[in-house]
Amino acid sequence: MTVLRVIAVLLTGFFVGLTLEGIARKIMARVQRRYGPPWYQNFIDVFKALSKRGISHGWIFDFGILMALGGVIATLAFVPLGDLVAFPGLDNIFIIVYLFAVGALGMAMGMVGSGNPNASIGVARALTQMLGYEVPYLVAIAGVLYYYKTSSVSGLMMAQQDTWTLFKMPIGGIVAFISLLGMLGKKPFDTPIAPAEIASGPMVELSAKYMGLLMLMHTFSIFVEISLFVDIFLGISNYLTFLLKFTVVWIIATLISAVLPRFRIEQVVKFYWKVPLSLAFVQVLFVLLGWVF
Amino acid sequence: MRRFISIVIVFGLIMFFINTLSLLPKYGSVNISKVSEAYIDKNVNGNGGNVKYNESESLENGAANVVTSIVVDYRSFDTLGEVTVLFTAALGVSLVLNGIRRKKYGRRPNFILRVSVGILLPLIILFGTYIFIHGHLTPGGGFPGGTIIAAGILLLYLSNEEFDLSKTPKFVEGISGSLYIVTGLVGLAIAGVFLINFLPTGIVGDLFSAGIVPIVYILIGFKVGAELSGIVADLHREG
Amino acid sequence: MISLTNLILVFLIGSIVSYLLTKANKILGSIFNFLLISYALYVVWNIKVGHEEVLFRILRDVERTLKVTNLGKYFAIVSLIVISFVAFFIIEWIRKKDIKPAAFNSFLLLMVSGILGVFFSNDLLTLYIFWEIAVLGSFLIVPMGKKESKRAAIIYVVTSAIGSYMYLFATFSIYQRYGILSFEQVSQYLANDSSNLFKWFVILFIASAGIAKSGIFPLHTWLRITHGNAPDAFSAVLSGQLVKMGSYVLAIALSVFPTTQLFSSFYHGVPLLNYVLIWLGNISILIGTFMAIRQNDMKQLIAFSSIANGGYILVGLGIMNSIGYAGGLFHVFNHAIAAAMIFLSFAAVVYRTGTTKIDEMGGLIWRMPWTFVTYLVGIISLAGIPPTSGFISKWMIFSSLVSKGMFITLAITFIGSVGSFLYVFRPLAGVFLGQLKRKHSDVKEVPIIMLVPMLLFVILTILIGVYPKPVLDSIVSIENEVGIKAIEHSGTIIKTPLGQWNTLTVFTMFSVGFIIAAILYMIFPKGKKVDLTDQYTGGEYLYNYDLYHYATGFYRFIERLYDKHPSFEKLYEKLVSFFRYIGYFTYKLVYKTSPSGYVFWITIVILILFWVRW
Amino acid sequence: MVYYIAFILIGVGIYGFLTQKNLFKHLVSLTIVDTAVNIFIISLGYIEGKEAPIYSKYTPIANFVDPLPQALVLTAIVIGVGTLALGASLLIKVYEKYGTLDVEQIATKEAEE
Amino acid sequence: MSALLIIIPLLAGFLFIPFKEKAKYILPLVVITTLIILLLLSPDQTNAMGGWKAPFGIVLVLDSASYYSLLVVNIVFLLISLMPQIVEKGYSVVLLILLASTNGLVLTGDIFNSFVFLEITAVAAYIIAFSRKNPYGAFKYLILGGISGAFYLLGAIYAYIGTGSLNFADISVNIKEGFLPIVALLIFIGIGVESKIFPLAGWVPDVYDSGSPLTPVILGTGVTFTIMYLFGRIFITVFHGYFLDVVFIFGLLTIVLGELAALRQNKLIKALAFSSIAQAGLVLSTISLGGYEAIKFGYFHLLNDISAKLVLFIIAATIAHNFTENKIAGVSFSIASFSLIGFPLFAGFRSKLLILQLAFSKDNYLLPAVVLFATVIEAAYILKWNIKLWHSTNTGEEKQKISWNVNLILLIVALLIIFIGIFPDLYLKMAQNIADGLTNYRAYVTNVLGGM
Repeated sequence: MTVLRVIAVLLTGFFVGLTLEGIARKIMARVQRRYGPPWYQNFIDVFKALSKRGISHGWIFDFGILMALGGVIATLAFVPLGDLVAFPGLDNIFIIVYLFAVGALGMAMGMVGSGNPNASIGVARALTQMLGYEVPYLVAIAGVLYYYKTSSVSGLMMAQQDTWTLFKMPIGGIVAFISLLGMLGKKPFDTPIAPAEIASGPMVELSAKYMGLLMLMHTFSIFVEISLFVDIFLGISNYLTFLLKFTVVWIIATLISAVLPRFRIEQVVKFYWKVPLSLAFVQVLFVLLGWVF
Repeated sequence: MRRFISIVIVFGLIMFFINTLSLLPKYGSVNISKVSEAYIDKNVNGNGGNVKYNESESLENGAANVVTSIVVDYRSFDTLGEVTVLFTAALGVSLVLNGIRRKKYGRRPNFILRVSVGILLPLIILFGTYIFIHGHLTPGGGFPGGTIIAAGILLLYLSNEEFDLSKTPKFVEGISGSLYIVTGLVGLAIAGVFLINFLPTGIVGDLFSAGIVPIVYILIGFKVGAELSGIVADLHREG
Repeated sequence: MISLTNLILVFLIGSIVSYLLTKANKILGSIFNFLLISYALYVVWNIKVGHEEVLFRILRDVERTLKVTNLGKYFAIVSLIVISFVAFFIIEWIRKKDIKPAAFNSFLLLMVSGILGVFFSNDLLTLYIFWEIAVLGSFLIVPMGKKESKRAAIIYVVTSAIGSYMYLFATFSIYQRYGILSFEQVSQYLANDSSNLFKWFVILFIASAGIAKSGIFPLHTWLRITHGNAPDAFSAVLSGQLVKMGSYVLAIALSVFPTTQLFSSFYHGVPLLNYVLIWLGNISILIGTFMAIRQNDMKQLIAFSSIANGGYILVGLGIMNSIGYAGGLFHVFNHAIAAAMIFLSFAAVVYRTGTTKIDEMGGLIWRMPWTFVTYLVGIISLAGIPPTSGFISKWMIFSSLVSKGMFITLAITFIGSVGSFLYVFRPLAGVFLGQLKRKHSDVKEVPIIMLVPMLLFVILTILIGVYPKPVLDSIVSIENEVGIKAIEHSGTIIKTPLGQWNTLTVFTMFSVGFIIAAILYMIFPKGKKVDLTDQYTGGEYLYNYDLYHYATGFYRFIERLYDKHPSFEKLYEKLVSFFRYIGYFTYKLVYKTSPSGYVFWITIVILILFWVRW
Repeated sequence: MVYYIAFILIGVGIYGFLTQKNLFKHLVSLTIVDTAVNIFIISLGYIEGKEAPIYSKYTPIANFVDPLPQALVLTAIVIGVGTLALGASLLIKVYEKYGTLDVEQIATKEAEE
Repeated sequence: MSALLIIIPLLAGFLFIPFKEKAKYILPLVVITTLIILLLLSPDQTNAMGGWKAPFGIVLVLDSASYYSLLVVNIVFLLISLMPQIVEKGYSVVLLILLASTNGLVLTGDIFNSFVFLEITAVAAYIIAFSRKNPYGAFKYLILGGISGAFYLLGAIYAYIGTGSLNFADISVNIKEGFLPIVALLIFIGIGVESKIFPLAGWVPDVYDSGSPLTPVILGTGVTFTIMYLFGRIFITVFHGYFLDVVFIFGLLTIVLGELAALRQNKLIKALAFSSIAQAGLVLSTISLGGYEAIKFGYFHLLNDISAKLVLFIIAATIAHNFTENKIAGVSFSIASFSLIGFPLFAGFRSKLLILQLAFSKDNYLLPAVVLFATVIEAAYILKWNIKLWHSTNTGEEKQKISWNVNLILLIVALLIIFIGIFPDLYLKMAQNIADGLTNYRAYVTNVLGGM
């Protein structure tokens, strides 16, 4: 039974993720007053990349990509999509956050293994950025955990009987959203992949199949991050309403990223540890004192 | 500034000592302690009593000069230590200044000195020996006698450039020192007590009285004379 | 099964025997070492808990006993596993160690005898005695490393002396106040002692020995120099095991004398004393993490990570609720194994390349793949990433902190754990990945004897990562012994009030994901194998590919944020020079002056005494 | 009365130590202190109107001053002489080695070593 | 009969003055004879010199305290005499005199006699201090010794005025009450210079650094023990522990400042000199805690310190650079330094532990804090030297090889230190007897004055 649920989760992740990415490109284009490619463009890119014959830099290069994709798939399996929960009771928030790190580490290792310094710089930036957005995110989530006294994501979702956690702890919601932007690697926080400075960072040596696999990994990771946000902050939702909330959050994120320029990497860390972290602490103080809406 | 501090400190020190005066008896009106009382009446072992010069006979000590009786008989262990200090000092001087040749000052001692030494030297030596022979009768004793002899030797050094004592003072010093200890050991052998006065003490006042006191003082006289002349000799050596 | 005292005696005599053996033949001596240590592991493994032995008598009415407690047994097994693996590693490593191999082996055994004594002593004084023997043993080995290790040894001994002498001070004040020294009696007397100040003083001073040894905040400066410069194989033992002695004393100070009963709760059931210690742990996590990111010498980098992890253990132990305490103890195991694994791989790297500077190396994965695998699994466990055991303890500490609601500590532990991704990645990228330097092109993999312990470590970490039952069982037994509500875990599922997770499902899910990715990888056309130097260089032509390796100043952009950080080493340096100046001042004033100076002092003494007396 | 003289002499000796720069002067002040102490000891033994402690024609019966301090002084003087002799020879060696007896110059020379 | 212990070395000294160099061979013989005599004597007897009973004549007291102190001092002299390499040309006679004077100091029961023997020891020490081109140090020591002698003499005279006689027992029984402070102060100054108390012992580093190994070894061990014994005899038996609180403060001062000064020395001998100052301070402050236990542990620590110093000084003076050639010396050096710091397997640990336990039982928290602080500093500089000597690479200068007999003695003492570390009751029994002798002054008085 769980196998079916896992497959369902993966498939949704694949199809919904790719389509939404296509839509995002459409929205981006509209903001820049151009038509933009059709919404199924991403499907074409993925299949085209996978069919080509690229180059590989040794066994660690391949192993890195496999580990990245494997990690993200595993993380995705644990994430509850609304009421569709692959492993009821075992989906602990810390597991998801730290399993996600396996994917990140695999990708980082593979890219640096390629030997190109641009990749190393990109990975260093990615890790620093992670240091930046991870801490406020986890503090905010810890506030929520402390309030609801459970750390399983589906439990958190179910606990939002009366109002959404977003309304119960608005500051926590804002902090989580800002770090969500950092996690997605969208425009204001896409220094690790900055195409202008370090030739698209870690992806510099990727070609064809590896590029395709990485695109897949990217979509799955986006899907994990946003679904986490939706589950925790946006109230109880069955499968369909979950997807609806998912697309709304996704659209807002793309809109924000379409207009903002790129941060420098020190600014990212400084920003994350100045504004969101203090906000998170304020929120946690409120939770401790019991001032929750 | 440094002088001012030292004056203050010295003043403080003197005040410290003056403060102790309150304890001491007034100058001149000291009452004799029980120990010195016994030394004067020579009745440490209880069979003393009034001592009269030239009359009392075979007392426990017999030396007319009470100070000598203390120095050589009652507290002779002190003097043994005393002699060792001088011995070590002389030894030290010879070790520190292990000179080989006689130091030449390059100027001839003037005529008067050279001639008068011939006359004076025997007198000085005679006077020195007199002092330490009569140690137990007249004031003075082994130490002053020895110093006088050494002064004679010094006079010799000053009077002519070539004069140099050979190793003889070392021998004299060694022998007299060990003889002194041997007398003590004889007392130990006979009476089981080190440095006891095993000879008869005779009549207070005449030459051959007071047991081993004169013998010891003569030996000390020789020893001190040899040592001090040894020191004088070392000071005159160089290289 | 020989008794503990004989075991300790065997090690003391063994150290002399191993000295002679190694003098005869290096390898023979090291093999003897390994056999003896593994025999000790065997003895300790199946020794019965509660087994008591009388050792010897120093103070009149307090006779010394050795008593096997769960806590001691757990720590002893962890340490002996680390040391026996390292001893096996040394068999090959000693061949290249030119200076004093015989002394190295003999002092190693001396240290192990000290360690055994520490973990099984039943009262404060025996623990101090064996503690000093262990310090002596390790002190004699440290200076055999690089040039800087001479100074490191001094700093090491002085810091641990400060800690252990405060400990001794507390021991004697207890002895003077109660007349007893063994742990149970002391905890009873402390429990019904009235004066709060005395309890604070005693526990803080006893904990100070632990703080000094496990490199917690005020006394952490020695770790960087000692681990960085000690002989490579020994720094694995030093950080893997000796630091754990410090955690052991901290565990005793916190749990054997149950601080929770001694003091009223200050914040959600955590007494003020624990709160202070937790904050010390926090500061050392911050210092360890941020300083590790800056380091360019890989061994010093991991030394700083030991400071951070020491802080973790203290935070874990300090919380004193079932999850937190279990997390702290589990982290002792993880960090011991991970640190030893990493240091062994560094020893292998240094064995081949001779340098520990990250920027002088690169691309060693192509020549030393197995060392790379060890290092990779090591950092995964150190950073606390799920499939390995490192994650379990971090997860426990996080959930206990959340349930206690201590959010600032929680934030700092997050910084520590995310920060650990950064600094463990730096050697990975700088040493193993990236361009292979020309001078290292002929580097070969380390001989098999060195690889065996490393790979055993790898298997052990993953095994415990997936199936943590044996470690969790011993932790449960410890918690029962210490009187804390034990955590419930069944098979591979760990339950906490906040939530639970199954290590097995995580692992299977990860491998399933990996298989899916592999299938996708297999279906599509294979990539053409390309040489390392065939890179996208944006059009410019490169002659010397050594320069094409990004390792120097890997995190320069973060380091720039806190360049002017307060350095405690400089502070302690100033302190030492201040003492030295007083010494110089007295020497100049009293001992070196002219005779008038001497007389001056005599008169001053007279005047003072005169003034005081009258 | 004589006590004051003895104490002032000790003071002079100590003052000599504290202020003088030349080492030989230190030796001299040492002798001053020794003699001052000896004077003090002798003065403690003196009793008004009593004779020197020797049985002789002129003082046949015991009407003497306290003999013990005099005996002790005899020893103390000889010790003073011993120390003085050794001090003088050491000074010769100091002069040979440093070429000067001034304390400052010796300190500078020693600092150079 | 106990006078023989002083007379025989003296006689040998006097006889061998003309041929000083030959004295080197008879030195061991003399020391052995004195040891044999000592072993033959029974511990509680008093011999009046010259047959004059106690308060009048000079009395040599041989009770359990002086018996065991003599044993220690003679054994130290025996060890030194078995090492002719370290004795300078012609210095054996000085050693003989020194042996006689140290035995005298231990035995004497008369305050003026102790002054005389103190002066003999001092003069012999000046000569030894001069041994190899160190005239300035020796001269400074002479000046300091001279002045302290003068003060000691003043103290003796005040005691004489106070009690009427010069005998220790007599003084301890009937000294007039006003005199005690002044006498104690003056004697404290007199002995303070010799027993290395902080402000008074300015001579120690320069004299110990005199270049020849003999000076630090004999002054650091034999003479120090005698002076400490004399200190105990006077301040405990005679003054019934009157002045000890002042001594306690000076002792603490000595420990702290001695250790700090040692921290900055760059010559091994000077560092060890300061360490011996600090250890002397520790012994003094332990003794001045007062009570039978305190004295017992104080002397126990003194015994440990002396055995460690014996080894350290010989090595520091002969081969002050690396140990690569002479391993045995290196090992014994390390063992001695570990015992000095107080690592568990060694003797020093036992004595430090007992001192700490004692201080705590007397509710004195200052001494343990100072002792532990001093041990931390001591660990710093002694281990620095330990490492520097073991791992120094400059094998440039002359490869001085220690001769076999010195090595043998070093090893024996080192093994003794370990043995004491494990079974301390050999030294403890000695310290116990010394403490017995010193503390029950009633037995001392009846023994000496014969129940006058």
